[in-house]
Amino acid sequence: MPIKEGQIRIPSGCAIAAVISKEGKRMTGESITNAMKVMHDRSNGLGGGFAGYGIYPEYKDFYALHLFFDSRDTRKTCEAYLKEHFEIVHSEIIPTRKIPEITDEPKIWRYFVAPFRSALADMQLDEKEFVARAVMKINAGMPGAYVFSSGKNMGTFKAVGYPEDVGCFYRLDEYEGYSWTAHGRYPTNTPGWWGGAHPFTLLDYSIVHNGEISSYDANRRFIEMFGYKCTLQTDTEVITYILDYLTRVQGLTLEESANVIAAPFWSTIERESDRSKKERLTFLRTVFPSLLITGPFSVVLGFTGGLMALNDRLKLRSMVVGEKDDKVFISSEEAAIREMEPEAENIWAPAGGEPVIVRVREGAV
Amino acid sequence: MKRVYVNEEWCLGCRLCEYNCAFANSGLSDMVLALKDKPVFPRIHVEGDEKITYAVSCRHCEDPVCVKSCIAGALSKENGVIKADPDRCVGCLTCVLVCPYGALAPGENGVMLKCELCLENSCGEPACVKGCPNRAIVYEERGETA
Amino acid sequence: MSRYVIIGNGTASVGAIEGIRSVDKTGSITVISEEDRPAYCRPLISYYLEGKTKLENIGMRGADYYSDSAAELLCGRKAVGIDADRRTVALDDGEVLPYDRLCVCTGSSPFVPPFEGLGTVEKQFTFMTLDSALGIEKSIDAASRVLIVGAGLIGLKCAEGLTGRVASVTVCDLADRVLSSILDADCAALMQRHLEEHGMEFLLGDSAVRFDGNTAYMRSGRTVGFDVLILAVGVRANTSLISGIGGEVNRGIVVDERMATSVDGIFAAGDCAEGFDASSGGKRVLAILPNAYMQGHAAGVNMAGGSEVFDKGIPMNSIGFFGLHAMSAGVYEGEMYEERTDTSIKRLFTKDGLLKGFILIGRSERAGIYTSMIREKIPLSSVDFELLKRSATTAAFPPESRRKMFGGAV
Amino acid sequence: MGVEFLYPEYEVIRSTDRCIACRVCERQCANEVHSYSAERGAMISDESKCVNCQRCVSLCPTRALKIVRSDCVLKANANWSNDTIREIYKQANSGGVLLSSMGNPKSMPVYWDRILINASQVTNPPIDPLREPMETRVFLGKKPDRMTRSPDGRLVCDLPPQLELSMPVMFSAMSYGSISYNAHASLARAATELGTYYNTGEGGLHEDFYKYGAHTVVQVASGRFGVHEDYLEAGAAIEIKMGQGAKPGIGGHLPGTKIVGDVSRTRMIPEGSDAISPAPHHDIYSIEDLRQLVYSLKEATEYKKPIIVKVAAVHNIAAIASGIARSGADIIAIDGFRGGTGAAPTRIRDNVGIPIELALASVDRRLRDEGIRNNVSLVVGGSVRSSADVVKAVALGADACYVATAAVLALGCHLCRTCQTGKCNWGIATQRPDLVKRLNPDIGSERLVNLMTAWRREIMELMGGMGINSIEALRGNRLMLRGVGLNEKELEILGISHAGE
Repeated sequence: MPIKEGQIRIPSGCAIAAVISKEGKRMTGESITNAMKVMHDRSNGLGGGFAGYGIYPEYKDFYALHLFFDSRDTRKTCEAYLKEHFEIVHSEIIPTRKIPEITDEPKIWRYFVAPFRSALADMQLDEKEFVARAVMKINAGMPGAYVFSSGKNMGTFKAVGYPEDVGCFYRLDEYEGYSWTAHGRYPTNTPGWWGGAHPFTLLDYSIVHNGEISSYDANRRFIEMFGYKCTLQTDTEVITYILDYLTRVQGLTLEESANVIAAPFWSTIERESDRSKKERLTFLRTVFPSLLITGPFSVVLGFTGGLMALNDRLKLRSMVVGEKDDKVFISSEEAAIREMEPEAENIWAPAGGEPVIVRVREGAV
Repeated sequence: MKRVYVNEEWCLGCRLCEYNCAFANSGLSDMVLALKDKPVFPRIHVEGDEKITYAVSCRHCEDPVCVKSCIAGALSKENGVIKADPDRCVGCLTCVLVCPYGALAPGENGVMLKCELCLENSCGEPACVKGCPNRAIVYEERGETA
Repeated sequence: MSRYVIIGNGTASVGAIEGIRSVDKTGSITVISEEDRPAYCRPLISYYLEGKTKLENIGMRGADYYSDSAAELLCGRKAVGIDADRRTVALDDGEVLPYDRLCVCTGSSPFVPPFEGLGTVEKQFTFMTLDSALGIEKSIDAASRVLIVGAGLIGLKCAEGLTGRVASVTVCDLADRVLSSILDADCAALMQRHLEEHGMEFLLGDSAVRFDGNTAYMRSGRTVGFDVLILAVGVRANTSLISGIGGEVNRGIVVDERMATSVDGIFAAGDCAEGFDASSGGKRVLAILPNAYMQGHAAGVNMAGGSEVFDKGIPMNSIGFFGLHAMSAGVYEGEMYEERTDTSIKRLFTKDGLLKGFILIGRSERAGIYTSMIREKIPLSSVDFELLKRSATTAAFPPESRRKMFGGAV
Repeated sequence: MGVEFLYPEYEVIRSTDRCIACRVCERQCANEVHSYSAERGAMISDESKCVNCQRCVSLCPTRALKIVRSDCVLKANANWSNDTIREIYKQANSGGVLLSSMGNPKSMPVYWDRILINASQVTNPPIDPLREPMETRVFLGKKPDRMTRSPDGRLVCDLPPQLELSMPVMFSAMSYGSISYNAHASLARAATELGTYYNTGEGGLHEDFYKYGAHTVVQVASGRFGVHEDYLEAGAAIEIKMGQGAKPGIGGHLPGTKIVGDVSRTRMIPEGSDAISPAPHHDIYSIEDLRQLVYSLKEATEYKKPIIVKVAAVHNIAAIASGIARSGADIIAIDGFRGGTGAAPTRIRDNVGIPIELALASVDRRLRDEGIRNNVSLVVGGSVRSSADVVKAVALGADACYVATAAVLALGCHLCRTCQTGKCNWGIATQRPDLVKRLNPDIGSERLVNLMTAWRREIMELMGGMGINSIEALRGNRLMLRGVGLNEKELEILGISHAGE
C-alpha cells in the first residue's frame, strides 16, 4: 500500500511564486494561477496550492479554518470539537469548479471562528496559541480530518494536481487579495495527498518552499520540544513551525528569524564591521543552532501584511525577485514574473541567506 | 646556513643516528649488508650518561679551527660545509686535538670521517635527522653569529 | 693601494695571504719563497717517505691558489735585508721590493752542531724540507743503515717514514728519552717501547761526538756504522732579518698579540715568531702548524687594516707512530691526574683551578675538549671535573653552556 | 615454575639475518626484554617480560623484529577460553584483584559499526567541502529559554558561559600522574592550536600549563586532588567527575610510586603517598548535593565558566542526565563502558556500564521529551574511534565528543594495556624521566593536530555528502542514520530506522 506524507519523509522538487501590492491593492487569484502555468514542468501534477491574504475582509476578525474531511462522520466529529472550543460564525463548503484535471477531492469546508473567552482563560493561553494547539490536536489526533489553513483574513487552497488546475478548481479568479503565494510540487511518491500539497500554514503564516532541507530531523526534533508536532514530515511544515516559534513565541523579528534559519557563515559574521550586528548574529547562531536550516531551499513566507522570501545561504535553489509600480513579484523563474507583469523591472536574484521582506504600507490594509 | 642541531631534552640515547649515519655513508643500499658484523664508524656520536644524552656531530664552524690546523690540507670549507678529503688525510688527529666540541673521530683506517651533512650521499637530508625517532636532531637554519 | 710583502712561503705565509684577502681584496701581495715550489704541507714530508701521501697531494692549496688570491709568488729568491725606514726589502738578486706592510714568515732552520768529522760523511741530511725528503729517498735502499741524531718529533717522524724501507734505523739523542720536548719520562717510555716493537733502535743519553765516513763515535764509546746520516738535533728560528735592523728578538722575533714586531709596519708569524703562550702566560716560540696559520692569519688581517688578536696559542701536538697516537698540550705543571693501561696513558695537569696541560697516549677521543679547556681557561669549578677527567666530554659542562655550544651557529 | 608457570603471551621473533646488533631495542625496552650476549655475539630476549608495546619493533632500523602472539596455548575450549583460564591461574597465584588498563577489549556490540550514514542523491545536492564553506564550530553550554529585549527594543545578547569548539571533539580527562608531563604538554598545545579543549583529569594543573588555560577543562573529582582557587580560575570550564566509563561505581588509585616530584606538587599531596579517589564524592550522596557543588563552583568562579558534570553510562542514565540537566550544570559528559583508563579492576572494566551509543540516544531523547535539551550540552565519550563515530554521535544528538584513547594512540600508544605498570615505553603513561622524554611534545602535539585535522576534513566530507554545511544541522538529525543488523528494540532506543526503510 502506498504511503503518504506523515508516514514517511518524501523529498520533492517545486515551483514557487508570489506577488504583493505594497499599496494593499487587491488582485484576483487569476494572475498568480497563470504564472504557475509557465513553470508547469517544475511540478508533476501531484500537488499545487495557493495562499491569498486579505481575501476575507468580511470575516477579518475571525480565524478562517480550511479543512479536508474524508467522510461526513469525520466532519461531524470535528465540528463537535470545534463547537466545544470556538464560536463558529459561519461555515460552508469551499466552492469549487468540477474539472477533469482534479479528481478524488475530499470534503472541503471552511469555518470562520473565534475561541471562547472562557476556554482561553481556562487554559491560560493567548488566542493564537489556543488556535495553534487546536489545529495540532485535529491534525495529529483526528484521522481523516486535516486543517490546512487557520489564519485571519487569509486562506490556503491546495489539491493534488498541477497548480494552474488547482487555481481553476478553487475558483481563485473569484477571490481578491493584496498578496498571493503559489506552489507547484514535484514529490517523489504517488499518488500524492491533498493535505501534503503546499502552501503549509499555521495561523496566518503560510509557507511555499522549494527544496529539500538536509537539517530536517535536527530542526524537527528541536521544534517538537515546544509543542509542535511535525505530522507531515515535510520541510514546509517544519519551516512554518520554526518561523512561528521564533517570531510568535520568542518575539524575534522576521530579519532576526532569517538570521537564525539561514544564519550567515561564521566567517561572514567575523568580517561584520557593525559591532552590534555582529553581536546579534553571533548570539542568535549560538542560541538556536538547531534551527539553522541547511540544504537547498527557497521559501516565501506569507503573513498578514507582507511577504518574506529567503534562500538557503549557499543559494542552492533558484529564486528571483522583480518589481513594477507598487507590486513585488517573487518566483522560482523569471518567466513566471513576466507572465504576471511583462513590464517587471529590477529583476534580481537575492543572495543566499539574505531575506527579502516586503510589507504593505502601514494603514493600507 | 642549515646545520644539524641536537636538543638533548629529546635525545633518547637510542643511537639510531649513529647507525643511520654509518649506513648512509656506506654507499650501500642495504643496511644489513652495510653494518652487520662490522665495526661501525659513524660521523655522529651519542654522548652523555644515564641522565642526559645527546648526539654530537660537526658544527661546521664559521671559523673552523680544524681546517686551520690540518697539517695535510685535507679539511676544507665549501659553501659553509667542512669536508674531509680522505685521499689527503694522513690520520695525524690534529683536528681531534683542536676541535672544542669533540665532534671528530677517525674511521676504520685511521683516516678522518666527518659529518658532511649528507649532501653528497643519497640521503637528501642528514640521515641522523631523518631517522631520529624523537626529533631530537634537527636540520635547520639558526642565527649566525656576526 | 697597499703593497704587502711576505717573506717566506710556509703555513704562516698562507695564513697571512688569507688574512690580508679577508680584509683587502685589491692590495698587491708579493711572496718571497726560498724554496722553488708553492707552499706545501711541511709535516707531510715524513708521510711522503712512509708512502702515506703522494707528491701531488702535498701542496697546501690548489694549483691556482696564488692567481686566485692575486698574490705574486717569487720562487727561489731570498730576502737578504730590510730597510725599515724606506720600507723596502732587498733580495739576493739585488732587486729591492717596496712594501707598506711586511710580514716575516721565515720559519726556522735545522740546527747542525759542529760535529767533528761531519764533513767526511757522504750521505748526510737534515729533515725540514721536501727537497731534503726527496734527497733522502734517493740515497737509501733496502740495505741502508740509517742513523738519526735527535729523537724529537722530526727525528722520529723521519725514522717512522724510513722504517720498512731500509735495513735498520737507529736513533740517538743526548736526552734520556724520546720526544723529550713533549713527553715526560713515563710517557716517553711507553712510546719508546712501541717504537722499538716496530723495529727502531735507540741510543739514548748518548750522542755522536765524531764522525768518520760511515762510522759515528758515540760519547759512550760505542761506535755505530751507518750508510745515511740524518741530523735532527733541533731547529732555530730565522730571526736575522729583524735582529739585523735592531728589532726585538729573543728566541724568536718578538710579536704582540696582533703579530706586530717592534718595528713599525713589520709583522711576523709562524715558527720564526715568539708570541703569546696562553698556557704559560709568557712568550714562547710555538713552532706548530695550527699556530703558524692562525698567527699568519692574524698578521694578515692586521696588516690590511683589520683587527684580529691571536692570544690563544698554546703548545700542542698530535703525533702518531705506527698507529699509536700521542697528544699533548699546554704545560705540565700542578696537580696530575693519571689513568694508565699497558698501552695507554692519560695525564691531566691542573693548577689554580684550571686545566693547564695534558698528555694522552693511546687514547685520543674528543681531546679537543681538553685543549679548549686550556685555551679558553675554563674554570674547573664550572664543569663536572670528576666526569671530565675520566672522559673528555661536553656532558661534563653545565647544560646552559652546552646549549650555547650546540644550540646555535658557531 | 611448576603450577605457577605461565607461558609468555608473546614471542619476540628476531631475524638473525637482519639484526645488526645495534642494541636500539635493548636501550628502548623499559621491560628489559632485550639484551646483548657477548658470548653468543648476538641479541637475545626474555619474552616473559614482553608486553607487546611494539616500541622495539618500531625502532628497529632493519625491521629485524616482530612480536607475535604465542601459539603455545591451552586446549581449545569455546567456554573456557585461553584468557579466562590464564586469569584463573593468575588469581590462584596471587589472590589479587586483576588490574587492566585502557578500554574494554571484549567482543561486545559496537553500535557505531551497526549504524550507516546517509548521502544526498538527485533530490538534494551534496555539498563539496572543497568549494563551499563547511562549518564545524560548536558552542557548548546552556542556551537561554527566552529572548529578551531592552526598553529600546534591542535584542539582549547575554549568554550563559559557553565553550567554543572549532570542531565537535575535545580531548577527555587524563590526569597528570596517570599520563606524563609531555603527554599533557602535547594535549594542551594541540587543543590550543586546534581551538578545542583538553581536560586535566583529577591530577591538578601543572604550573607550566596555566598558559593553555583558555583551552583547558579543569576537573574536580572525588579526591579533590590539585583543586584550589587558581586552578578553578585557570580553566575555561570546570568538570565535576562523578564517574568514568571504564570503571563506573569505583574510584581511582594512583600508587605512591607515581606521586613524585611535580606530580605530588601538582596534586598537592605528599611524595610517595597513594592518591586514592573515593568511589563517591563524599559530599554528594544525591542529586541535590550535586546541585550544591555545581553552584559552589559557579560562585567560586563568578558564573563565568560552564560546569560540566561527567558520569559513566549506566542503566538509568536517562534519568540521571535529566537530574543533572536540572542541577544547574551547563554540560553533561557521558562516558561509555568502552572508555579507557590508566588502571581499573578487570572485572569492572569488562562488565559494568552500557554502550555510549545507547546511552546517548536515550539521554538525548529524554531531555527532548522533557523539553530541557537546550538547558545543557551533551558530550559523549567512551571509544569514539573515528570521524565517522563523531558524525554518528552528533547525528544521534551529541553536541561534541570526548576522545582519549584515539588521542593517546596518536601520541604513540600501541594499546598494550599495561599502563598500570608505569613503564610505558612510549613516554605516555609513565613518570620515569628517561621514558617521559620519549614523547617530544613537538611531535605529540603535531600528531594530535594532524589527527584532528584529518577527522575534521572527514567530518566535512561526510556532512557535505549529506547536503549539510554546518555541524549544528547534523546534531540530533537521526534521519541521517540507518541501522544494519539491529533488532527492533535497539532501533527504537537509537531512534533510527533500519537500512532500507
